[in-house]
Order: sequence, then structure tokens, then C-alpha cells
Amino acid sequence: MIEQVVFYLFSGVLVFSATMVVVMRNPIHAALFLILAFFASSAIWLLLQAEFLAITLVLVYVGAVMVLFLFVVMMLDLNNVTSREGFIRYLPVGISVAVLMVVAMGLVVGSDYFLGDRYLAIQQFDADHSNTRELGLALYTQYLYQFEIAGAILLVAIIAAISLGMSKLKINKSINPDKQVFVKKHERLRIVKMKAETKKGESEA
Amino acid sequence: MNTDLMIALPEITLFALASLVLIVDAFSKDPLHVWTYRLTQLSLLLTFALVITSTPDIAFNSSFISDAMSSTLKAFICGITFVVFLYSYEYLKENKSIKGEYFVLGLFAVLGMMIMASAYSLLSLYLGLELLSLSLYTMVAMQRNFDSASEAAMKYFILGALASGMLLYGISMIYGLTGQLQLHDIAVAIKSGSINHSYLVFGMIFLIIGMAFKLGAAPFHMWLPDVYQGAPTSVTLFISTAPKLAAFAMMMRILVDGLLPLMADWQSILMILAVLSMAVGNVIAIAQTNIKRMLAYSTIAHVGFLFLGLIAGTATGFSGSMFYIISYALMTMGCFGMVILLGRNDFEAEMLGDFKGLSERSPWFAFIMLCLMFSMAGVPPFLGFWSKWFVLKELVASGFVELAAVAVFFSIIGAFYYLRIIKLMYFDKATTMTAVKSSKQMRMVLSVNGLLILFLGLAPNALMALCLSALAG
Amino acid sequence: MITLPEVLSLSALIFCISIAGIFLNRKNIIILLMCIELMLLSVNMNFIAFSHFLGDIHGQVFVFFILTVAAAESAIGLAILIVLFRKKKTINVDDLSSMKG
Amino acid sequence: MFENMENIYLIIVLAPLVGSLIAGLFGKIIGRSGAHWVTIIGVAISSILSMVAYKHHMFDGAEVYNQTLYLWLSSGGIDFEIGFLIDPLSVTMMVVVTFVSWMIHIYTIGYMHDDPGYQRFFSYISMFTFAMLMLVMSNNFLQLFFGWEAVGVVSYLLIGFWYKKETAIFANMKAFLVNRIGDFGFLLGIAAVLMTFHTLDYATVFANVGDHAETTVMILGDEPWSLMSVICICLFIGAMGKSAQVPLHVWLPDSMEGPTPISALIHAATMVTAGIFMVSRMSPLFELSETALSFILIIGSITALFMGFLGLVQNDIKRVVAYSTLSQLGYMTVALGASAYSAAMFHLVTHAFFKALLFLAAGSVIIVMHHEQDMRKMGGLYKMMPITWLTCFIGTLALIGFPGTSGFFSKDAIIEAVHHSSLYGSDFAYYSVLIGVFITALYSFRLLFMTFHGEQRMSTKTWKHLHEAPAVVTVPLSVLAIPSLILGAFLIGPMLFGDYFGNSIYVAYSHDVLSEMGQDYHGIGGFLLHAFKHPLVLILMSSGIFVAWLCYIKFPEFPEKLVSKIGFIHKILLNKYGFDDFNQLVFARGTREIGQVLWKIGDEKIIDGFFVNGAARSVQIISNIVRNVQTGYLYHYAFAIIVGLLVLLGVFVHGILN
Amino acid sequence: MTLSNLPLLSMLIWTPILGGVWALIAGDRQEETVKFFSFGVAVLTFIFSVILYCEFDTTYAGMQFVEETRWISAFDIKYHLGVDGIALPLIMLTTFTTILVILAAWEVIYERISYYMCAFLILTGLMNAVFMALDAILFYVFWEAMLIPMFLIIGIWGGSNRVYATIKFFLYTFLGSVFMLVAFLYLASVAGSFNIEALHDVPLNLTAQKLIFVAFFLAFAVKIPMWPVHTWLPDAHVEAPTGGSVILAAVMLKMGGYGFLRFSLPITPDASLYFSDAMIALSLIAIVYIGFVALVQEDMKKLIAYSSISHMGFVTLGFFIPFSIFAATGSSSGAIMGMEGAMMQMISHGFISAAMFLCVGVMYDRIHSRMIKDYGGVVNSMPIFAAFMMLFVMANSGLPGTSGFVGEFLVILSSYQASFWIAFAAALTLILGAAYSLWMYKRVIFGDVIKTDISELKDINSREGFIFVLLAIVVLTFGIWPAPIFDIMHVTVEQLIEHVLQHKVIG
Repeated sequence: MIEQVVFYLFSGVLVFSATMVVVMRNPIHAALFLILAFFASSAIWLLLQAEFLAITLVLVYVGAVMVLFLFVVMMLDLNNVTSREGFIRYLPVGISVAVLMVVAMGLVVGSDYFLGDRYLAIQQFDADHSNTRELGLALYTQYLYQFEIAGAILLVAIIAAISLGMSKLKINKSINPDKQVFVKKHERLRIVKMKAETKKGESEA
Repeated sequence: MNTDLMIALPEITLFALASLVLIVDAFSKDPLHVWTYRLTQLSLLLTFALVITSTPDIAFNSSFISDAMSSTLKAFICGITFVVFLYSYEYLKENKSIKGEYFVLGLFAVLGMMIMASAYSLLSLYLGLELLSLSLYTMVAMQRNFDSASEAAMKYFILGALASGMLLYGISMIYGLTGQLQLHDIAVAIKSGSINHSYLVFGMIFLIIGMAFKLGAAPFHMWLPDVYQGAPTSVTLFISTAPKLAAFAMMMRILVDGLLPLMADWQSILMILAVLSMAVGNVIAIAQTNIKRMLAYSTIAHVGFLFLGLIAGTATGFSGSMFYIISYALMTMGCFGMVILLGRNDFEAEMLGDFKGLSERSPWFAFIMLCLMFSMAGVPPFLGFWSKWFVLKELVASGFVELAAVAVFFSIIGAFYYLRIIKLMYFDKATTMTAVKSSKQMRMVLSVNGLLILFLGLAPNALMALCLSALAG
Repeated sequence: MITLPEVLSLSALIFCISIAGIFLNRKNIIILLMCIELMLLSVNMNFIAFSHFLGDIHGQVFVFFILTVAAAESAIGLAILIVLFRKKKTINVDDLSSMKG
Repeated sequence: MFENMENIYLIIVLAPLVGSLIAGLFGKIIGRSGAHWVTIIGVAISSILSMVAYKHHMFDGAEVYNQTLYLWLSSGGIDFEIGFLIDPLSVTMMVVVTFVSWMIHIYTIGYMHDDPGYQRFFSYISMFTFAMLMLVMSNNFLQLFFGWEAVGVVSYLLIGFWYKKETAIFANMKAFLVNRIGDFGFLLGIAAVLMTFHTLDYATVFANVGDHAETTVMILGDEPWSLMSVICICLFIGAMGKSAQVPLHVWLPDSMEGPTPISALIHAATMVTAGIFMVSRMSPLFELSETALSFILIIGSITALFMGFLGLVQNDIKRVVAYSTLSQLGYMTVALGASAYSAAMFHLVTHAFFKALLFLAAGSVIIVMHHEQDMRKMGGLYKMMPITWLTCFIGTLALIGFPGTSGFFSKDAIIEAVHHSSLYGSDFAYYSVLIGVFITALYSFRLLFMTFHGEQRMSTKTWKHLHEAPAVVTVPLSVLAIPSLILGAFLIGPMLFGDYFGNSIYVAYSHDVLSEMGQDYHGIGGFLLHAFKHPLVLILMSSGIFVAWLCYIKFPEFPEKLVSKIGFIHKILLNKYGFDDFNQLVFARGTREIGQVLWKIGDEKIIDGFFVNGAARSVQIISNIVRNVQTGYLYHYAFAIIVGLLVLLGVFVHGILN
Repeated sequence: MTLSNLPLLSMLIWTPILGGVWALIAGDRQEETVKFFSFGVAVLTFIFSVILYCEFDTTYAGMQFVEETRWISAFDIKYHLGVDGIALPLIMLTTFTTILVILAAWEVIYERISYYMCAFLILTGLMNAVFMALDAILFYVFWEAMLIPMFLIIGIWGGSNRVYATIKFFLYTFLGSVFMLVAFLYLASVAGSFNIEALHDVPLNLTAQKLIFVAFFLAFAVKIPMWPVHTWLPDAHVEAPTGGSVILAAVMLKMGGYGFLRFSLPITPDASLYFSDAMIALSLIAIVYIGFVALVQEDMKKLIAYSSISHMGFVTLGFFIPFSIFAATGSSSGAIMGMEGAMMQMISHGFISAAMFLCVGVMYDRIHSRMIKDYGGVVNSMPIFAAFMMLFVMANSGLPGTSGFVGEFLVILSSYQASFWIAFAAALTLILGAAYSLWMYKRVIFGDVIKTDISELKDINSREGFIFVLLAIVVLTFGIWPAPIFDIMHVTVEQLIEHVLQHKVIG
């Protein structure tokens, strides 16, 4: 019973925050709501006995990915003021399609078929059962091949991020403390000699 | 475990070599990246050699399969990529924008494709796909002196991720319904008949959308023209060739190895997609003025044709599709090769008008392009005819005569825009008489490419037999 | 007791919201990227639910890989975003229409 | 020497052909005299050998010769062959054709003396002789048709001989096309023959006609038509074209645009009689269809009468002769309709000579008058051109059927035959030919008087230069005058009442008017006497002459007064009953209009414009519309994916709802 | 080794094709060599076809000189050639026409002559191959491949509106033939073989036959062309260079007719019977309707093109009249006559239309106009030419004694056996054909010289004269003695008729 209450509570939070992600104008707010959504789903995952993944979600996602997002959002000087005329016109169609989709998918996944016997094989674990260990075992034995591919994917991501992010155009104005310290006076100040200005009329006179 | 590694030796080798290339490139100061390029080609050749000597087997807890189909496709992937890199290198050199990452990412993309071709579980398939896609997204975005490239990359990325999401949702449904991730086990589970058919179809639709997106079938095609146009030609060339083979492999793996019991359903779905693709591709291509964009639409139309062989639903039908996709890759490669050939420094010959009077400027390459265009249009005696012939034959043999009639009808519309290019090359006067200049290597390979289309059109037996035997099992 | 349809419905809802986000949002690409994260989240939820109710660990393994890929994907996505911003000085979805037809 | 007749027949046919080819292909090399020598020799050989053959058949009583020359082709078990049928009918025609042709070849030397197309002309007329011989000597329908068309072509070439003359090239096209309308019917007739008899060979066809006398066919609706009537009428339509029967007569007057020798040869003596010959040849068929005979009778009498009227108002000397030809052809046709085939053939033969004579005489005048053809600018020529005048006079007498001349016998025989006939339409025909006699006399003497008598209406300068035509002209005139005068008397007995034609002409007993007449025939004298005993014809004839004398010698101003009184009739006659205008308006313009409509609207607007280019355009338009779906906006792309997803879900996932 | 042991058929295909490739390689730098070489190749090919004729056994109905080798063994598609009485005359027509075309280009084409020669030689080889192929797919490959050189010929050396014309030509014919491909594939799926002779014996139900017939119809009717799918032809003819028009009219149109004989009739006899009335109606429309249209053309080439359509109406009429004759008379005699007449019409039209187009070409080379109104009085300055043209015009209007007469004559005769009115409509061509031919001739050739440039015309030179003499000889010979052609066809046509008149419906 309590499980259900918790589930519905977090589901509510999840749906709300997900909606806010979509609706928010400000990307920072959106990102924050996304973080909330991750937290909420992490809680639900815990309910579903996926402890390791729940924690990973928080650590990796909230801790790393979302931070990256926020970083980018802040780095780019985003101009929020844009017209939304098309949006309003388009909204009814969009919403109705979305609702239609919810109905279509809901009808399928919400049906009683998924209450069948096949889906009652929930394992009851002991208190010292480690979800992490079990996952780890599977990963490093059965899923070795896939694990290696995942490595390749991450490598590609690194290459990609570097090669895309690295810019020959110097748009970052970083400073060099080393140089700052050893700077000389003449390097900062230049005295230029020039003739005193005279008014045309005066010189003639 | 050791045997497992031996079975996946081509992939492992390629991974290792790709990493090596990455390191070499990182320390190379050469602005032409000669060694990166050479090593890349070498790795492809080596992999190719390993692929063709590989033996059929299953490894890694049935998540990796090496069979005739995978070896054939992988061999072609390597071979085609080899030529693609050759063209690309010329292009990049001409544009003075050679980057080592292009080749490294290319190699990783090839790795992804090979993984897809050999995937025997939904997980490895997904990972292979992501490896490929992520590399491609990056490659599209990488050429930063192109304005449109980043836009194309962004569109590609968002929509690709959306499609991956769909695919994943489908995978999750199939997993949930069958409790399996291994394709073979999935097929067994479905065949047992204990799973509600409609739910399976529900899941399958998501899967098919994911795959249709990768291939560029309408109405999931919309990324394709923008990406083809926006990406640098070298990347367009790459995207339009080998990855199609991988996408085909993915379809074969999922639909045939995994979901064969649902054939009646996916036949109907593919039928809709096929007709829509042929219609959209052929019709919109007529209105194009940019050849890269036009070829993109032509790709969409070709994908429609490709589906016909799958719809036939027989082993020979699948061979037909395989034959189709291979010949398509060969033709498309030649076409983009021509675009690259005609391009000069800071000039992309991507408008149709750039082909005007080519027969005067360079009769030989006009002829090559002529072969390519007629081949694309499906006129004998070129390869393109046989690919259409093959799938149509199987389609008719399976009783889908009406669909075949619809298909040929659209191919007539399609013929128009290919003819238009020939018209430009042969019937119009050249606006400039500057000779086509490029390296000897490029000329030779492109000529071989074009003549191959003609030669395979005259003697298609070997390639057909190869495709038939690849799917005989 | 949570039931499977409940979880699946929840994830379907999130899935739909994220998709709606993609095709309704016309302002900010970065929100599109977030929507994709949401979508993957919903898929993950599906897997975990099935894994739980089927009593099968493989679903969770899949999720693990999805998380990995998602991280890589978002890295690349953001990188592309930056490239785009540098080029166009905007990440407005509406401005991404130089190629059409 | 003449043991093998086959070779002779071959030589008869080929000699003119060879002459023609030499003159035509090597005209430049052999020169003008070479051209006329080679063709004249060719025709002369042909003519002499024809006479030999004539003697062989008519006097030596040789068997009918019917042999195949070679197999043209065979298809579906039917052999189409080329071969000769030499019997009294054909041999008579051969003599007439070759002889007249020979004369005209000679005459041409003088007539075409200054023409640059001298060689060409000889080539043509020799070619014509060849074609005409092929026609008359044929033993089957195929070759008949070949000759039929070939003479048409040569006629076409000759009418348009002066190709710079707009009227000439219009006339030749008209002639060919009108003939083609006849051939159209002719071909259908041949097709019907082939279908009925499974052969085109005369002998076989005639042998089997009896089997089909009662056969009927359905052509329009359920009305049964007699097969023979269909065949005969179709064939006769061919004859109507060639022999210029109303309403397909319109080409003949215009054909006078050609040089005079060919007017004489083709458009008077030989080609135009091909229709008459053909119907005679087909007598076994025609005899089985009274419908067809009545049809022929009526068409013939209309032609005989109404074309004669037209001769009254013409001022062009050649045209008058041309209309008289039309009228005379009408007489022959009437004879055919009355089953008096022999009479028709008899008139054909005599007409060939005297009409050729008349034309040549007219030609002679034209030469002397420096190609002036208007009779109103002539007059009183008899003093200057006595030979021409004399021969012309003889010809005129023969034409009007002056007792004793050859025309008298043949024409009178026709009138009598019609009188005896009891077919539907024979009464009409009888009165038509009777009136025709008066009309003929009137216009013939009008021509004679206007040309040779009365005051001289030409300029004095012309008058001064007048002289008799050269010998090459006058000799043929004289030679032709003799048979015109006497031939009839020789031929009437055997041809009409004797067994001249043997089996080559078949007349059914019930139609056999000639044998009826034959019972009263007791030699030439009797025939003459008979004419005086029943002087209606003679009275009509002499009153014609008298009226002509009154109008053109005594009161030359009278015709003009008359014209002013009955202007509208004159106008109708001048307009030739409006046939030409009608044809121009309805057929010539009509077909062009239809063509324009079918082309501009049918082909260009509907088929090409709407369907072909329309389809192409609509694809283009659709393309330009559909490409707008590709807006370039990411959210639209995503939206398309979702819509696709929803549609697929909607279509394929319905099992769950149940 | 005797002559009959040589692979004559392959030689007929590959000699011109390889010759063409050589001409292309030799290039425009060696213009004269290329010309003479091409001429040599054409003559050589013609000699091969003459040898073929000499060695041909006219008493044998089946395929002769059969060559069979593996080609695509994966699907049992063979390189399978053979000729029978239907194919042989058409092959000879092709090789003969090639000589003319090459000669006709001699001084006229000065731009990219080697391409030109190459295109025509390759085209010849392909056309020969079409008439020889005994494997449906082999046939299709050649059938379609043929479009490529023709497309280029019209497009490169054509007139001002050539692009429209050539694309229309290509797409139109492509449209027709792709459906034929589908029909082949269906047939093969039933018969299990692509062998054409095997396809002849496949039993099919009526619905299938009808559909296949329609597919074939699209291919062949477009090619021949029949009304209402004829509109590509006038455009293509008008824009094509003289040689292109000649080949197009003389040979390519015949492929449609050949297709009907080789595929439609024997494979779908019951559907042919079913559709025969419609086909006859379309043929008659072609004859009459197009006759009217031809009458009002202002462009000589267009006029001849339309007249070709009208003449081809006789071909289709002759091919489909047998059913009606058989129904009306119960004997196959008229049927054979109709079909042989149609064959003869095809061959004769090959010569005559070639001659006509060459005539226009001769004038076009001098004045650079095809419009009738730009001419008048040509005979004054070109009498020899006028004489030749007279002959060909007369042949075009079906004058007895020329080859143009034979086919029309036989078809009209046989169609009478089916119905009076069919013959009536068909015979209208006698009038219409003469009308449009002669009216054009009158306006172009006769009359007074209308312009100075016409009075300055030079009469034909010896090269042109040679071409015309060749054609004149052929036209007259086959008009006077057509029996040799019929001897070749008899047995084949009889066998075909026998086959066609049998029902092959199953179920």
C-alpha cells in the first residue's frame, strides 16, 4: 500500500517536472526540472529494485550530464526573446496529436495483458543481496562484447567532443597568470610623442 | 572465450587499428595527414581480408553472429568505405580541410556498421547503431567552414536521437513481451505462440520506425535531404553508402532473424512505407536544383525499392534487397564521386547547372556519369536495372504484382530527373570550358567505379550469386 | 503493490511528453536535447519495469548501456550545439531552416 | 517467227517500258531526237505486234491465251500472280491503245517541239502505254489494279507536266485524288471478290460466279444485300473514277491543263475508257446483278446528258472536247448498263479514234494559235489550216453520229440497245441519250463554227502568222481520220451481232438486247436504212447542227442575248452544277478542317496537352507542392515521424482494443 | 568451317557494337577514318545478314541459328538467340537501314561525328539483338538499352526543341516497357523460365492473360505507335537528325509490331481475342484519324511521322484481324494473309519512311527548314531529287508496283473477310494517304520557284543519289516481286496463326 502511495507521489512529481521541462521558456529552469524528474524516477527505480541504476542515474546524470547541460546553457549567451506566434497556431494540432499518442500508447501498455502470470515473477531478495554485484557479474561476463562497444562509443564521444569543441577561432579570452606576474611597465604603457595641436587660424596669425 | 575473440577478430582488429590511427594522428604534424590516411586505408584492407576469411559461427552468448550475410555485407562495407575514403581524401585535400578525425571517426563508424551486421542480440544491434550514428553526427558537424553543416548535424542529431528513442522503446516492448534480447530466442519465443500478437506488432512498429528512419524511408525521411545537402560532400558520400548496408543488415537481423513469425505484419507495414517512399522520393526529386539534395530524394525512392525485396518475404527476395542495396551503394558512390571530381577549391559542384555541357569539358567523365544516371534510373544494361529487376522479380513471384506495377510506375517518374542530368551534360552548352582537373588516382578509381556499373550490368551473375548464397542459409 | 501497467503507463506518458516537447518546442534546441534525455529516461523505466516484473536482470543491463550511450550522446549533442551556436549565433529552432524543399 | 506468242505478248508490254525507261533515265544522254526515236520505235513495235496478235486471234482463230507470267506472292494459300489473258476483248484494246499511242507519239514531236521537258514527256507517254497494256492484258484483278493505278499515276504526272503552272499541279492532284476515291471502291470490290472466290484470277472467278448468284451479305444492319450487287457496285465505283462518271467526273475537265497529246491519248482515247473495258471484262459478274446494271444505267445517262449541257457554255476549245468526252463516256456506260457490252466496246473503239482525232485537231489549232485555247479568239481558220479543218470536220461528224461515220454505227447501236432494255431506269436512259444526240450535235458544231468559220476574231498579227501545222501533226491527224470515218462500218457486223468477242463477254439471256437487235440486223445498209426509217435520232442530230449554224454563223449575237435572258441557267452550267464548289467546300476544306480539329484539339490539346504534358505538368506541380512539406523546421520533421507512428499504430494495432 | 557454323547472330550483334566502341575511341580527331570505318562495319553487318538470309531454311518454322549460352545462371537467364521467318526480314531491314544512315550522315554531321557513328552502330547491334533474343530478359535488356543511343541521338544532334522531344520519347517508351517487364516477371513466375518459346506454351487464365496483354500493349503500342499513345512520335521525328528519324521510323517502330507477334499474340491468345475488337478499332482510328491529321501538317517531318502512325495502323490491324476473320469465316487463310500483309507493311514502311525522311533530310541540309511553306518549286532546281521523291511519295501512298502497296493491299483484302466496314475504313487510306502525300509533294516540289534560295539549290550529289538509288531499287523490287519476303515468313506465320487460334485458358 505504502509502495503505491510512494509510487504515485513520485509519478506525480515526475510527470509534473517532465511537463515543465517541455513548457519552460528558460533553459535553466528546464534543466532544473529535468533534474527533478531524474530524482523522481530514481526513486521509482528504487521501488522497482534497481538500486544500482537508481544511484547511477543520480550520480551520472544529475551529477555529470545535467551539470554539463547547465554549463553549456550558461556558456552560450542565449537570447530568450523570440516570437511564439507559430507556436500558438500550431499548438492545438500538436497537443491533440500528443493526446492521441498518449491514448494510443496508454491503451496498449495499460491493458490487463501486462497483469498476466508472466509478469508476476518478481524476485524477492534477501537483505544482503547486491544488485550492483549481480549487474557487475552480468556485465563483465555475459556482456563483455557489448561492454567493449560501449567503450568505443565513449571514445567516439570524446573524440567528437574534442574535435567539435576545439576551436581555432579564439573566442575564449583566457588569461595567463604567468605573464601577468612578469609584466614590465613598458609593456603596459607606451608614451607617444606628438606635436602639439594648433588651430589653423592661430598659426597663420 | 578465446574462440569468441577469434570469431570477432575483424571487429577487434578494426577497433585496435582505429585506436592506432587515432594515436598516430594525434602525434602527426603533417597538414595532409598522409599517414593517417594510409593507415586508415590499410586497416580497412586488413579488416576486409579478415572478413572474407572468417568462418560462420556464433559468439558472445549468442549476441554476435558471423554468417554469410554478415561477412558479405562487412566485406562490402570495408570495400566501399575504402573507395569512399579515397574520394574523400581528394575532396578534403582540395578543400584544404583534412582532419585526422574524419578518418578515425570513419573507422569507428565502420566498426559500428560491422557490429550491426553481426549483431545477434538487440543490445549489440543498438550499440552498433549508436556507435555508427554518433560517429556520423560528428562527421557531419565537423566541417566547420560549411554554414549548413552544423544545421544539418543538429537536425540529424535530434531526429536521429528521436528515432533511437523509438527503436529503444520498441526494443523494450519486445523485451518485455518475450523476455529475451537475443534475436534467435525472440524468434523462438514468438513462434511458441504464447505471446499476444497485437502487442508484438505494437513493439515492432517502433522498431520499424527506428530502422526506417536510419534508411530514410518516408515519412521518416525528412532528415535525409537536409543532411545530404548540408554535410560536406565527403561526408554525404560516406553517409549515403556503407551505412545503408548496415541499416539493411539491421533490418534483416530484426525482421528476419528476430521477427520472422510476424512477417505478414511487417510486409504490410513495409508496403505502405515502400509506396510512400517511392512516391515522395521520386516526385520531390523532380523539383530539386541541388544535386546532393536530388540524390537524397533519389535515395528515398531507392529505399522504397529496397523494401520491395523484403516484402517479397523469401530468401531470394532478401537476396534481391541485398543486391539492391549493394548496387545502390556502388552507384551512389560514383555519383558523389562525380560531384567531388567536378568541385574545385572553394567551389562545390553541387548545383545541377554545374553539369552543363560536361560532355564537352570531359567526355569521359560525362560518359561515366551517364552510366551512373541510367543505372540509377534502372535502364539496362546497367547495374541499376538488375537491382530493380531482382527485387521486382521476387516481388512478383510472391504474388505482389500490383505493388510491382506501382513500383515501376514511380520509376518512370524517377527516370525523369536522372535524364535531366544527362540532358545537362550532353544537350546543353557548357558555361565554362575549364577542364576537369583532379588527381590521377581519383580519375582512375572513378572510371573503374563507373565502368563497374556497366560491367556488372552486363554480367551481373557473380554479384547475384553472391547475394543469393549470402542468404541461402 | 505497484503493477506493471501502471509503470508502463507512466513511462508511456513521459515518452509522449518528451516527444510532444520535441515537436512543440520551437525556441530552444537545448530543450530538445533535454527532451531526448527524458525520452531515454522513459525507455529506461520500461526496461526496469519489465526487468522487475519478469524477474530478469538483462533489462537492467540494457538500461546500463542506455545510460552510457545517453551520456555520450548528450556530450556530442552539446558539442554540436556549440558548433551551431558559433556558426549561427543562435540556437533557435526556427532559425534552423536554411535547407528546405 | 511468231510461234511462241508468249514472247510476243511480253514484247508488246515491255517495248514501251524499255523505251520509257531509256528516255526517262538517260534522256540527257540520248538527247531529244534519241528520246523520241526510242519511244516511238518501242510503241511501234508494240503496236505492230498487237496487230499481229489481233490477226492471230481474230482471223487465225487462236485459242484464248491465259497464262501466268510469274508468282507475285502467295499468302494464306492464295496465289497472287501476274499473267496475261489475251482474248478478243483484250486484243482489241491492245490494238486501239498501241495504235492511238503510236500516232500520238508521232504527233508529240511536233506539239512538244519547243518544250524543255521533251524527253520526260516521251518517257511518260510510253510509260502510260505500258501501264495501259498491263491493265488490258491482265488475267487477274491484282494486275488490273496495278495497271489501273499505274495509268492513274502517269495521268497525274502528265496533267502536271507543266509543273510551274499552279492550275496544272492543282488539276493533277485533283485528278489523282478523285481517281483514288474510285479506286477505294474498286479495291473493296476486289476484296469482296477475293473473299467470295478465294482467288483473283478472272477465269476461276468467272467459272464460279454461278455459285454465288443468290448469295446475300449483311452490310448495314440486318438488310440482306445481294453479294453480287455489292461486288459489282464497288467495282463500278472504280470505273466511275477512271471513266469520269458523275459525280467522280470532276477531274476530267481540269485534266485539260496537261499538254494536248495526253488529253487525246489518256483523257479521251484510252485511260478513261478503262472503266468501260473493266466492266465489259467483268460482264459475267455484272450480269448477275440487275441492281448494279440499273445503277450503271442511271449514272451513265446522267453523265451522258448533263455533261453534254456543259459543253455548250465552254469557250476553251479543249474543254468543249473534254465535256464531249464525258458525255460519250456516259453513252458507253449506258450501253454497259443495258448489258450491251459489245456496243460499249464498239463505241469505245470508234470513240478512241475520233476523239483522239478531235483532240489532236484542237491541239493543232492550239499550236498554230501559239497556245491560245479560247474559241472566242478564233474563227475562220479553215482557210489557213485546211487539213486540220478537214480532219476536225470528220471527227465532228463521227462524234455526232452522222450516218455512215463510225460514230454513227456505235452511237446508234447504243441508243437502240437502251431502247430495247427493260431494266429499271432504261427509259430515263433512253430519253437522256436521245436528248444527248441533239446536244452533241449542237456543241460539236458550235466548236467547229466558232473555230474554223465565221469572222476572224484574233489579232491581225496572229492572223498573219497563221499556217498549217507541220507534217508530224497533220500525218497522225490524217491517219486517225480514216478509221474515224470508216471503221464503224467494218466493225458493226462482227462486233455487235457477230461472235467477235467470243467468250470474253457474257450476257445473260434475259438482258441480251443486242441479240434482240441482231434479229433485225441485215448488214450495214439495213442499219442505215433503219436509221432513216426511224428518223428521230437523225432529226435530233440535224436540228442540233441547224441550231448551231443559226447561233454561231447566222446570228452570232444571239447566244449572248439568250444568256442575258436565262442567265441563271447559264450560270449553273458555267459553274458545272456546282460540283467543284461543293467538293472544294465539303471535301477539300472539310477534310482539312477535320484534320485541323483532330490535330490541334484531338492531338495537341487533349492527348498531348491534357494527358501527356498534363501528366508531366501535374507531376511537376505536385512535386512543387509536396516539397513544401519539407519545411526545413525540425519540429515539422519530428511531427511527421509521430504522425507516421500514429498512422501505423492505428492501422496495425487494433487487435488490442477487442 | 562452313558459313552456317559461324555464330552469325552474335556477329550481327557484336560487330556493330564493337565497331561503335572503336569509333568512339578513335574519336573526332580521325574523322575520315571513323566515317569509312563505320561504313565498313555497316556493310560488313549487312553482309552477315545476307549470309544469314542465304543460309536460312524457309521450310522450317522454328528458330534457326540458335545460340545458347549461360549468362545469368543464378536465374537461368540465357544468352539465347535465334531467328525465324518473322525476325529475319526485320534484321535485314535493320542492317540495310544502317548503311543508309551512315551514308546520310557523311557530310552533314560535322559535330562529334565519332559519337554519332558510335551511337548508330551500337543502336544497330541492339536492334538486331532485339529481333533475335529468345530469352525474355535478354530481350528486355536490349529493348531498353536501345533507348539510350536514341535518346542521345535526338538530344545531341536534334533540332531546337530536341530536349522536350527526346525526354518525351524516352519516358513514353520507358513507361510502356516497364510494365512489360512486370508481365515478363509474372510469366516467368508461372512458367519457371524466361525462355520465350516456353512462355508461349504457358497456360494462363483469362484474367491473367488480359492483364499481361495490357502490359504488353503498353510497351508495344507505344513503340509502334498506336493511337492514342502516339504523340511522342511526331515530336521525336521532327527533332531527330535525319539519321535518327530514319532509324526510328524504319526499324524502331517495327519493334512494337515484332513485340505483338512475338509476345502478345502467342502468349496471350485468348486475351488477344478478347481485345481484338478494341485493337482493330484503335488501328482504324490510327489509319483514319491520323490520316486527317497528317493532311494538315505544316512540317514535312511531322507529316511523314503522322503518316508512319497511319501506316502502322495497318500493321496492328493485320495482326489482330485474324481473330475476326477466323470468327467470320472459320478458315485461317485470310488470317495468314492479314498477318503476312502486316509483316510486309512493316518491312516496306521501313524502306519508304526511311526514303521519305532522307528526302526531307536532303532538303533540310540545303535550306535548313522543314516547313512546307518555305519550299515550292524545288523541282526546278533539283529535278533528279524530285523524281526520286515522287517515287517515294507514291510508294508512301501505296501505289501498286511499289512495296508500299503490298502490305496495305493484303491487309485490306483480308480485313474485308472480317467485315466490310473494317475494310471500308482501312481503305480510306487510299484516299487520305494519297491526299497528304501528294498535297505535300505539290506544295514542296511543284510550282514556281518561290524564293531565290530555292533556285540556287544544288541537285543531289552522288552520295545522296546512291542512297536513293538503293532505296528505289528495293522499293520497286519488293513492289513488283514481293514473293521472296513472303517465302521467308510463310511457315513461321502459319505456325503462329495455328498457335494463336488455339485457346490456352486454364480452369
